Amino acid sequence: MTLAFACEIVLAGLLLAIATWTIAARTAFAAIAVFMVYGLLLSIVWVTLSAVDVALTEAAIGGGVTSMVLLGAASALRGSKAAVPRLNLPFKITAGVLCALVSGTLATVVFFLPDVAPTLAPVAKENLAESGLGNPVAAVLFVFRALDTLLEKVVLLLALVGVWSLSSDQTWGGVPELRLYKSPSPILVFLAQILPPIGIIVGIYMFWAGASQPGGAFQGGTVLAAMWLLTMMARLQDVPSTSARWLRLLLVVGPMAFLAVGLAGFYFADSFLAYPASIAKPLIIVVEATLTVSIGVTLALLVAGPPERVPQQ
Amino acid sequence: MQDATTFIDATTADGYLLVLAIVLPVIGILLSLALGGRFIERITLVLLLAGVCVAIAIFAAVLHSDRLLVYIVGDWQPPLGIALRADGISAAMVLTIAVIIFAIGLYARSEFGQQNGKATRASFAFWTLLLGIWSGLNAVALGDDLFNLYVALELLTFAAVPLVCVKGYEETIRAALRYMLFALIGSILYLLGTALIYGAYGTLDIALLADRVRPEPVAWTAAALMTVGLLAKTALFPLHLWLPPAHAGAPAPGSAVLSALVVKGSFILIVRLWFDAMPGLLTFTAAQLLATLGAGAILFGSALALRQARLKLLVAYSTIAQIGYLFFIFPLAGGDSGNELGASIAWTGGWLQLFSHAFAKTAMFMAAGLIAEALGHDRIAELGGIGRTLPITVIAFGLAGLSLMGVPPSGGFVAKWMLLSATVIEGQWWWAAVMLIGGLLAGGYVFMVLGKVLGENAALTLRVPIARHREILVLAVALCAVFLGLVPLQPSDFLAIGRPEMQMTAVQ
Amino acid sequence: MSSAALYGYCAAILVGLGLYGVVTRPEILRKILAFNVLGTGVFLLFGVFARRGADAGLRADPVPQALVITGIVVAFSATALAVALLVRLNKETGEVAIASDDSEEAGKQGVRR
Amino acid sequence: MRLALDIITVVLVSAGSFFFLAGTIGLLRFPDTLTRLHALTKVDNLGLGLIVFGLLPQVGGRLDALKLIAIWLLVQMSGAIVSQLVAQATRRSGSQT
Amino acid sequence: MTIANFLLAAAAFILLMVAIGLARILHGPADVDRILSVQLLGSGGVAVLLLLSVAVKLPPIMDVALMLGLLATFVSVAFLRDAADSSNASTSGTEDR
Repeated sequence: MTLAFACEIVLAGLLLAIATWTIAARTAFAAIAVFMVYGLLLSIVWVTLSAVDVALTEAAIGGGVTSMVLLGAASALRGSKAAVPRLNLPFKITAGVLCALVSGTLATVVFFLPDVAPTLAPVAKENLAESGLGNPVAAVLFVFRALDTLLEKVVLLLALVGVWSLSSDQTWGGVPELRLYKSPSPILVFLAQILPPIGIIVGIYMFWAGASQPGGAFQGGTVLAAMWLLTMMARLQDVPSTSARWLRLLLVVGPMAFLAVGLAGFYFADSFLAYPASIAKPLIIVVEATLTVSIGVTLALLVAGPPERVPQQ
Repeated sequence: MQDATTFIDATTADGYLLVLAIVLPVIGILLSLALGGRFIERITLVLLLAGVCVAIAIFAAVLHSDRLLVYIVGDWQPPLGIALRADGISAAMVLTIAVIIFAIGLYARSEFGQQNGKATRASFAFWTLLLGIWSGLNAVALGDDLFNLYVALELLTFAAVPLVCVKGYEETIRAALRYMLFALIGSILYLLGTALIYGAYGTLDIALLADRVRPEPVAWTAAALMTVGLLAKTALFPLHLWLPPAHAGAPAPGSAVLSALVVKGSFILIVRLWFDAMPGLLTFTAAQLLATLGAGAILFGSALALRQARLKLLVAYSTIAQIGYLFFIFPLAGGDSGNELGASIAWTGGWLQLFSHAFAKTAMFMAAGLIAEALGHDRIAELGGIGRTLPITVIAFGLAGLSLMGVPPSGGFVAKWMLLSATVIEGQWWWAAVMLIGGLLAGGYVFMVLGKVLGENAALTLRVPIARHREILVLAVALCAVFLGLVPLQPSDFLAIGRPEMQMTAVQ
Repeated sequence: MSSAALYGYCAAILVGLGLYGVVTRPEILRKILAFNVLGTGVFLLFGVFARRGADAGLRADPVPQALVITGIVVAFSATALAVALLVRLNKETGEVAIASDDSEEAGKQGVRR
Repeated sequence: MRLALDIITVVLVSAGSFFFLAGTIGLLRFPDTLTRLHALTKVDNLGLGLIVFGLLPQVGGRLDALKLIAIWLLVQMSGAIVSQLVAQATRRSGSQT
Repeated sequence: MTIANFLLAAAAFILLMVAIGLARILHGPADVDRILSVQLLGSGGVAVLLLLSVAVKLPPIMDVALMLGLLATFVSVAFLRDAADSSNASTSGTEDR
């Protein structure tokens, strides 16, 4: 027990040091490199908090695709020499004091938390069998609080609509300008050939295993997105045109299946987003499978950015 | 509270309507992406028509049953599951949202219309984002779970921000980015408060929280963090910096929906938080503090509106001021005032202010949009003669202005009159002074515009003619703001439905 | 001190750190980065509550875990949208930070056609 | 039997940990990117390999053992390839210290 | 000392080594150097997670290790794209402390 705690102390100290570094680093690239480490480190933290589902998500999204989005921005901004306004010291000190106050208050609140923590774990456990799933976190995401998950899918799609709306009128419906390797070396091409099959297996495994143990559509979808981006960066595959019909269908197939199953619940299970008990698990698996694909495509396109090249006719 | 607990447990007869209100726009968003934006204008308008019907049905159901409409999603009871609930306020809000967005949809046809369903960048983005805003607002109005409301709030934000820069001008992108940064901080602070509440009380369901939250440090911290976050999204002074460039820079229909509805989404959440989730926490000091910021917004926003040289900026600053009035609901309807009559009048007055401002501000931005379209600019000093060429538009602008000033018989008048009465009844006269000054300043900026508009200018030429039906649409919306003042007694009862402690003392 | 408390303090510091970065770093990209640090602090707090809520044979309360997963996805969408806006602004104007006050100009262009 | 397996685990994991120590010392002592790269990849992957083999006697199912080896192979391979890429990038951006 | 405790101790030790290594690498000077930190966490983090997984008898933690290895490779490749392909990569790196 004390050994585990020793691990956690090292982790917590490292985490704080890295976070400080992310904020304080001088150049954007340095900060992002540190942030990548931060994201990966956090996934270990989540493991020590016994939240393996979150650890998977954090490694995939927090450490993976978020870093990639930030990297794209950093390289796009690299050339600009625009003046950056300097903040005066009194402002920084005031801000520092205020932020320390927020931290202090939160820490105090944490310190005085009651010994017996309120929890929904027993209720979730009790209803787990009825949900048809074995993984309690997946049950919360896709059964108990399915409305959150459905709306969140819409949030993802709206973010994509927002990103696409930032293209110019001429390049609308064109190809996103994802930064690629100018001349991928053979070794990179080899990596981009060998890693995606592994990644696809891992992605499918994630969502498949997600029903009964940690994993699920988010984690699986993110791995798929990462693998797709990798093959695109290595120029093994073209960046698709945003007006391609197959692409748009893949984007919406998951949310549509989710919504359709949800609406069908009105008639077959007496409630929106309820699943008939006998086929709950297969239904959820179908929804998760389509969601995995949709999430993967949406995340990859969010990373790729707004269309900036006119599609070749 | 005994009554309320019986409502919590079960889906009510017409509860499915609440799901429809949220899901209809989502269907539109998915179709829009699937079709690449083709025919999205028509799809949106059809869905909006259906949405207005659903909203009327919800309104009628609440009115008829005289109690909450509840839907337990997936039949999983809170605290494990999520409930949707509609009281009188939510029902009125959903109806207002549907009507205003429908009007904005009709108005936007000339600017973002599609010929033969052909999608362009702007039309795809505008209609899809409008659907997103509609869905987000409905989810905010009907949600009853703090985390579900967080997702709804993000839905609203992610649709509202790109709408600001849908035309793609450089200045509007800067405005959108600034809006985005404010909104991001706002939502993460809200989420932080949500975390604390879950950690302390083990539920996020507002109805359940009402019984569990005690006045203690953790609740205080959570409430403070969530309120600050939501204030940033509501653009209450002094967190208003992002609003004028964003609301003035967006295309007219976008400005209308942002100013009339989107900022109200986060405001509703603040009210839900203090009145519904943590009723014991709203002390005199907290309520006075919120209202002080509101008073600052009224004075500051009105004064700056007077100094604007451009019509859309003037209207945007007036939004900052009018939002300020809403915050008088906290000291007058809540807190330790101890006066139930005053509280109930202030409650109704506050909500009436929200609804009438929504209609008035929609009409104003639409009118400003028509004027700018006709002239190619919106410099107030050069608006002379437009009163002759676009009389209906100018009348609509004037009617909406009356509501902002609080001149009878507008909705704004009744709202402000009720708030004023409450200050007198409760002896909080200092807010009355602010309201009177605010009314005078509003009069100042409205008449500043009307004075110019009604002036002579023989040389005035319109760049483009404005279709008569668009002018009439704007007038119709402005008339809605006025009519709200003519049916004050009906809403006063209606707005107390589902609120047991209010029903007793509702004004007759 | 329990490990939940340890991470609780850690989360409190991360929130303050992120907030400080968002407020004081003038470059927008760094603000977005700091926002992500702030977000992880909030998520970590949820994680602490999940851990404290371990019960009924579950090693952690699944509800906050699910909320965090949703939160991470939303935070990613926010980052992507903010970054897209920033890159577009930079392309138009070369700016990497927002000047203190430009409300006057923005309204001006709102009606340009 | 159990004891023998445990002893194998202790020996192999200890050896693996030692390689991580060596890798870190290398990182601290070596002067430039390329040599640090060398220290890191060779030593750490060896360390990871020893730990994986040390853990094999402890895992329950055959599937888990297979997964353990698969993870090691994946990290080994991608680590080797990425360090190649790093070396190329370092050469391209001029030799820096 | 049980075998589980031994594995935890090894995990703590490797974590400490990784921490020290990270401190060195993140110091720079070039951006390319920093990508080594991701590599270090790739191998070290995977080792820590595998040790934890066996020590607390939770096989799903292995999946996190797998994910960590996969994504560490992915972000390294993404980072090197920007560090290597840009002609002024070196200048942006050397400005750093």
